[in-house]
Amino acid sequence: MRKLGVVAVGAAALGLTLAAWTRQPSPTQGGATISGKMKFTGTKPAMPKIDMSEEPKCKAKYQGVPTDEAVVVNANGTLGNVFVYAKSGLPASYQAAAPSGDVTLDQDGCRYHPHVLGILVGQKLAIKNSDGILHNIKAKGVKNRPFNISQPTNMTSERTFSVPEVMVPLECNVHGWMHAWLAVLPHPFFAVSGADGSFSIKGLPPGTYTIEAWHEKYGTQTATVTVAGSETKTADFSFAAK
Amino acid sequence: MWATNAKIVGIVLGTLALYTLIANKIPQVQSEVPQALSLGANVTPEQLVAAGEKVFNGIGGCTTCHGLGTRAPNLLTDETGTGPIGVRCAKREPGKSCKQYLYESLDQPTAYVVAGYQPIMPVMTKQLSPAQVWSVIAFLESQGGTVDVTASDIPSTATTSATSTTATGGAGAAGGAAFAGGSTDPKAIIQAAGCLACHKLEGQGQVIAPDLTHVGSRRDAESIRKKILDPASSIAKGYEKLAGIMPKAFGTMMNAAQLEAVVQFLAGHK
Amino acid sequence: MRRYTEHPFWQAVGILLVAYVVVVWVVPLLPGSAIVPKSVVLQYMATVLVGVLIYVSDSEERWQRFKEPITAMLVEPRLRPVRSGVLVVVPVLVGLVAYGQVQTTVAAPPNLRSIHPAPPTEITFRGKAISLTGLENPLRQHPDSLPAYLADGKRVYYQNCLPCHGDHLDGQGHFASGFNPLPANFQDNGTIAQLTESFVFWRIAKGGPGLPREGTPWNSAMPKWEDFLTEREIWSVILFLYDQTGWTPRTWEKTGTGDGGRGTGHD
Amino acid sequence: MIDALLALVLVAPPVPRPSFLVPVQDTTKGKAVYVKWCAGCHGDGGAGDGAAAAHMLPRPRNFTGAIYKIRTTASGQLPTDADLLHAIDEGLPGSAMPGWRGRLSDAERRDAMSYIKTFSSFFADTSQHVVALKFSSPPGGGTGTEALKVGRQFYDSIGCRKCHGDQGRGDGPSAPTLKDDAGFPIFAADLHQSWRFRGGGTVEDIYRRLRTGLDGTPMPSFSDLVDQKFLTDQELWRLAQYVRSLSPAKPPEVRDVIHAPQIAGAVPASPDDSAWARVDRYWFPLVGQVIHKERAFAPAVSGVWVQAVHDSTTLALRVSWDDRTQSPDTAWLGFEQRLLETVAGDDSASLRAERWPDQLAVQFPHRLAGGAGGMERPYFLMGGPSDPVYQWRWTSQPRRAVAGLARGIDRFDTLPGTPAAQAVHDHGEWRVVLTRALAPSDTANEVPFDAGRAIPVAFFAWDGSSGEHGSRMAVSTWYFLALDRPTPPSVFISPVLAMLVTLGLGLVVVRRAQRRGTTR
Amino acid sequence: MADPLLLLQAAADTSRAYGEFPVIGARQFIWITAEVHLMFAAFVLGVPMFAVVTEAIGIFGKDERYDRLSKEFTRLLLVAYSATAIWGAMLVFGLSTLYPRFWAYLTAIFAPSMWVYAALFFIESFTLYLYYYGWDRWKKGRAKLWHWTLGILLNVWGTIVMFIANSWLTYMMSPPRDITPTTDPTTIKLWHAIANATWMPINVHRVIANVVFGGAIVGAYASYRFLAARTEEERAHYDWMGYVGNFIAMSALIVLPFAGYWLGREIYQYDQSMGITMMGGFMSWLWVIQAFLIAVLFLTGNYYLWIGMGRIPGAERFQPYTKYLLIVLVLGAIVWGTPHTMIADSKELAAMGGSHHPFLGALGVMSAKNTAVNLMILTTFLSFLLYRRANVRPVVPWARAGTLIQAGMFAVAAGVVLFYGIRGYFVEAIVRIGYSVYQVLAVLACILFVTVIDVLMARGAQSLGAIRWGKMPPRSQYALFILAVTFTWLMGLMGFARSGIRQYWHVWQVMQDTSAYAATPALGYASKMISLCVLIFLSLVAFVFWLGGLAEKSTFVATERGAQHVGH
Repeated sequence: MRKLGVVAVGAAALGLTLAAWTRQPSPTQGGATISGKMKFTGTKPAMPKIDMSEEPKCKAKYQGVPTDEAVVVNANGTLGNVFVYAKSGLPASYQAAAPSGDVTLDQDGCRYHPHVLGILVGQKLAIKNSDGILHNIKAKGVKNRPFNISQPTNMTSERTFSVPEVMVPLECNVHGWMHAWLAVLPHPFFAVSGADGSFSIKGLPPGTYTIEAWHEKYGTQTATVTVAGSETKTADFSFAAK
Repeated sequence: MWATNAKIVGIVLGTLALYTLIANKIPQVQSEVPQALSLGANVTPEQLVAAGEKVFNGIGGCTTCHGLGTRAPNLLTDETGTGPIGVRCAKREPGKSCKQYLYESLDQPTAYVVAGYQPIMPVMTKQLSPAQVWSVIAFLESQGGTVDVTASDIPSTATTSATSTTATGGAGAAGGAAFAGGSTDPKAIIQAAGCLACHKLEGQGQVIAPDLTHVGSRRDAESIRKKILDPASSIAKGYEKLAGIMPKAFGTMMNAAQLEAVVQFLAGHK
Repeated sequence: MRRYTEHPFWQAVGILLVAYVVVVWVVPLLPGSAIVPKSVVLQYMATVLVGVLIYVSDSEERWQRFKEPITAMLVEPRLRPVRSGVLVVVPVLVGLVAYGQVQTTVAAPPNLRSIHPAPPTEITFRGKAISLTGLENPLRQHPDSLPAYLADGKRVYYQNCLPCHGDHLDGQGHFASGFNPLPANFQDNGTIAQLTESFVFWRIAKGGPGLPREGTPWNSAMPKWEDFLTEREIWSVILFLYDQTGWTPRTWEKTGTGDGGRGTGHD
Repeated sequence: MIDALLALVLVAPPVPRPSFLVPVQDTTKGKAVYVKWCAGCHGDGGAGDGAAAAHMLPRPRNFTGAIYKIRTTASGQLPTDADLLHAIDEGLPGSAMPGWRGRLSDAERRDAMSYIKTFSSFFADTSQHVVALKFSSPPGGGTGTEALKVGRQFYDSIGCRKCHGDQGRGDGPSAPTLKDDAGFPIFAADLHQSWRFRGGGTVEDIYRRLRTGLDGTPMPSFSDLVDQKFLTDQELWRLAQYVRSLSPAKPPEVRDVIHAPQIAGAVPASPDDSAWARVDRYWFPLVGQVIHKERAFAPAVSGVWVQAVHDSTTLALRVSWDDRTQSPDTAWLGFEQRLLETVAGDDSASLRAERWPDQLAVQFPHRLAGGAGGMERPYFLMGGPSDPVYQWRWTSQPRRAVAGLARGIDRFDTLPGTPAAQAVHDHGEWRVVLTRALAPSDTANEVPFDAGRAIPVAFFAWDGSSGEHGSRMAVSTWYFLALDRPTPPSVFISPVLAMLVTLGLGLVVVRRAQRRGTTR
Repeated sequence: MADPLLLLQAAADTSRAYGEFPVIGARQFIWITAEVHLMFAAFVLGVPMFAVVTEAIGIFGKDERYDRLSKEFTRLLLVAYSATAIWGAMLVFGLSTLYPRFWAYLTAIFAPSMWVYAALFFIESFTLYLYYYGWDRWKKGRAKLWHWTLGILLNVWGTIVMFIANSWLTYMMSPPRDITPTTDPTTIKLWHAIANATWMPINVHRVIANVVFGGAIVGAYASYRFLAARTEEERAHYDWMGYVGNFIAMSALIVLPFAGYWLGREIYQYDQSMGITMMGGFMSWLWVIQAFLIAVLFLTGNYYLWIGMGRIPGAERFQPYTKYLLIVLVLGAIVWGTPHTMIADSKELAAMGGSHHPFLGALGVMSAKNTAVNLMILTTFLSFLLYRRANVRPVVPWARAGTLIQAGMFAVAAGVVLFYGIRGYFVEAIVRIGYSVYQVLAVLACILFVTVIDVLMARGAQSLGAIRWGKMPPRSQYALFILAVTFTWLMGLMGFARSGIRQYWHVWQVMQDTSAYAATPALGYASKMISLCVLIFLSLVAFVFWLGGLAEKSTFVATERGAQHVGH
């Protein structure tokens, strides 16, 4: 009986693999681009300082006192760490390419790098501990199964996510200040605003898209953008200090 | 024959012993008797002290203030290094024995306010029977001192009580049945009855019991009247713990006109 | 073997042994059972012993046969070792028992109480007099609203009673270990199943502090719920207790026999 | 031949399991059971928000997320049916969840389990693989010094102490920041109380929790560490064995009477005196004060260890208990605030965290009852107006003890004489020694400690950093303190006498029987 | 209730309300005099019933032996009677000096009935003297019938005397509801006070109990004489007398619980809280003792019968079955004695989850107890039946069918008892109470019909040989002693229960006991007092017997008669 079960599981796995293999990816080369800037108005909020005296190894990696990364306002008055993605508008026939390569989340200096990131469904998330001290990484997804793994040393663990979800909060309970945000998407049309506050989503098929910008503190904003061919359209967002 | 007799006696005694033994092995519970205390001529100091402790902790309401050490001196334990009340009572007033001092401080509390405290204590001789007053005195004396209250104090002081009431409150009605000389001025009655020892009214008085400043908005006249006559009939929300502290005797100590005056006065405080 | 099974002396010994095994080991094994207290074991064994003595002595012949091995033990030269053994063992046992009696070990005094103390005929609930005699649960007079009352009773139970009386109403809540006596077990047929709702109301309203002294030595931790709950909430939770356990409250006996001014409670 | 068979099997569709092997899972019946017995805490919708939930810490499980602490599956996986049933059957020690085995029938528990699974779509999702991990069995020698040393080494190296603290009492530097997935404050487990571990207190249970983690809590899974060979399986077992060794071998049994032996020489006044190691210690469970307003539904102190000795003139009582903090402790103020916001009390307004001290009260009756076998005692909850109790109250700030008479929970009158007190706070444990002369100086108010009788005693504890003060505390019922006397030789006289008399009687009986036997 | 204000003021009028008795104290004095007086009274009421019945058997059964027996009892009565009067006088003296206020209160209400009481006492003594001293004079024919009528009169007077005395004590326990503490006692109508709620139940209960008691004491007397007998004839006579005494005691005992049930029910109806104090309050442990005593009575009574089978030719047919009866009785005793609230240490309590055993606790409730006691009664009755049947073989043609019917009746009765006993666990309390009535009715019906069949079947039955009266081992006679002591002690215990439920009231909720002895003492103390009273009583009874022995030599029948029909 048990043997039968093993065989059955094996057969099922084989079937699944075959199904995945036969699913044809749509071409993504070319396509349209949406880009824009994350403007920030109002006074830049002072981020709380993080007391890392408990972890001298991390503390040593900073000059001065590190601060919380919840709100990162760039020198040009733009907002960093804003996640932008196509929330809807993809044609129904769209099939994302099989994810290639890993997304790496690094724990370095008792902070996550990057602080906000996106990943494809089924793509591997490599969680790396560069600190060599105990971190636990806890994913608190609601649609995805949550997990909580321990990394007491320099090591890398891999996990995948099976369902689209924006956002999966990631945290370390040993260091209460450590937070990261992971978006799991079925398509690669997402970006994170960088040090200049700009973003760019490339290779979009023609269509009318709802673009959502998400910020951990200032919430979400949406814009509707219609693109055709390989044109580039601009969608700027503006967040106000609260 | 004697062997038979001995056996019979043995059987009888053995059976009795067995039953008695079993009955003694099970829980021994004696029924309770409400303690009727004879304060007759042969009352012992212990009986007085025991009765006094009940009054002190119960109907007398003394612990409301004297138990916490903030509103009134702590009587049962050390008060600023002078020992419990039984030790210090005789030294409080020159020329007054412990017994005299205690009685008078129950009878005319405002005359003996300890430094640092407010004159809020009601006249206890009006709220308690002479027997209760004297048993409280005996109890207080027992806290570190010697009890010298005897049965002879009780009847003789009943008249003392009446006279001293007269002296404080003016021409009291017979039997001390009216405050403030029978005046129908509600403020005078409230003052004389010691209401403000617990209640706050128009910015005066204490906050042990509900504030009466807006009592008219919570209770109508009928409810206030009932509350004075039978304090246990309704307890204000939040004061359940203090239920039973308000003396039941106010109704009998006021005449009808006085009661009505107070009731209407309070009901008007909306 | 047969010689032994048919001999009254060995039968008596066997019965006593079997009874002991049953009471001490078999009874606790039964589903939902527990160990039998020593006092009850003693009582059962004493009863069985009396029964055995009656058995061996109610016929003259059996009595004589019963005495045979004892006499033999006392007399027969070949049983000298047994005799000596008995003469040693019995005094030693007596000595041990005597030592147990005189030895000064301090034990906790037995903690006993009467389960159903006599209720007062009337209580004062938040200043309102409630006569308990003949009192029924007033909420039962509104059958349409019963589900609502029950739901409210359930809420009250879970918010207040649960820590001690437990999820299963069996007195084994997560705080039960801290109390002695243990909280009442409503699933047991000896508690609410035996009581009128008015009695339960009294116990809930007045709690441990409201127990009469004849119930001493009580240390019931039951709070005085009148400080927390309204009258309706208490009646609701009583409804819930009976509904959840499936017991029905004891009802008042009908006393309308017209026997001239008695049996109708207090005036 | 075999190959042919194998091919046949491969080609054949998976054989469905015979229906009688699949347990019938009836959610209608399950719903009835759930609504009757579970919904009061877990809520009608399974969201862990039943009527009782607000009074509990830890809160009842929220079934809608399908996140379960106690599993045999990898972190992030759903529990197996057996895992769920196990939690229902055995309950979760140290929480309000009772074991339902013996309370509900097998079918009822199974039905309820099936119904609970309907609250989350994860269970219906066939892509979820629920596979119980394969656990090895513990290596031997787990209680040896060497094994424990290895375990301790990994306890330090993999960072357990970050939350659980150096000695495992849940006082690590990260402990005050911990929250569970719902944002409720959560205590790092006190590893000295294995009988309160939610998933069970055996070495196997601990090992499993290390492998699976406790989902929904900060406790992570260490499986990756083993999989990636950073740690061998055996080393993880050693860690589990070390953690187990922190608690007593058996859950402490509650005994009624504290026996205080009489010792030669002066009583040890210091908590860390080596003499205490030779004295039997007694465990008394403490529970929340839920009798008077304000009630404490989630007390921080779950019990006290008590030892007592006397030297015929002085009594020394050593009380030790686990308390993460040496209150007041500013590091825990945030945690205290979250606790006060989480566990509902009787206050309508939410409480503000304040810097309360830790406290301990040891209570005796005001007077020792004479009659009725000494059964009569004052009300265990600090006596009453006419029946006071004599108490010692020790506070951590200022660090001293006072004696006084309590007449109910609201009233405490201090007495002049104070018991001597010495206290130590050491890695999450308070150890307090209270000493007083057996014969009181104030006979009217202080109870005499007479040797050879059962003196009722009760304990109360407050953890200031959990916001406990006033009537918010942990309480115990009455227990007894007995000052033992060395057995005097006279005690042996009457047993010996009884033996001799019995022997004499026996001889007489034998003699008579033999005489009768010979004459016959 | 215990408002100190009221108490302090109410205490004023208690001066000179109580006297004090030297050394032992007022309550103890009253306790002893009242209880010993009551025991003697019960004896002098129970024995005449006995004497009249045996005399009647002697007259109508033409059996000289019974007549002798009757006279022998009556002789005992003479001295016992004066003892009763002496103790009664002591009681009155004690009450009027030690509890004067209370006594004045009672006399204010009951004075007329007290005069009647005294008068009847006198008339009764007179009747007794006539009855005893006229025995040999009115021995034949119509005169004998007149003599027998005297005996009946004696019982009538005695019963009225007892009813009057009962009215006083039941008034104390259950005064009519319209009487309050402020009611002036002189305004209370006498009949109103007499016909109170518990008067009739107590009357009935006491009449039956007196029969039991008389029988038991007679049994003890006979067993003493048996043990002291020097000749075979004497031994045979007293063996027979002991049997008769025991038979009467046991027969009456079977119905006593039903009378007790009625009384208890009346008490509950009169005042719920009094009833609960009695059954569940501080008195609850008393019933554990009572259960033990009743178990002793059943076991000892049956034991006596079974040993007695040894002297009956033909009884060996039944002897193998006695062990099954014994098993039922022992199991019944175990159930009957299982406490609902168990004495246990904390570890046991924790294991049981409270003071109720989760499994055995089911035996501690009323359903189980009623079932047990009903089965024990049935078993005892069966023992009697076997005993009766032992030395005869029925010759009526339907003997076999009759026996089968009897067996069927036993089976049905036992089935009914068991059915309602088990069903009682599944119904609510009010219904359950009703079930005990069905159980009792089934048992009584069984007893009645089986007896009728048996009497019919015994007609012309063939004897299997004479009963060898006197061929009893001494241990059977000690059993009779245990029975007598147990009955007496049980009487004392029940008296304590009846009196103790008033707690601190002289007259329940009308007149408070404000003496130093107001608290009802604990059971241990009460048991010592009861034992003391029983000891005093038994010593005096022994003295009375000894006096009786001095007056006249034994009246046993010297001639050995043919086969006796045992029973009546």
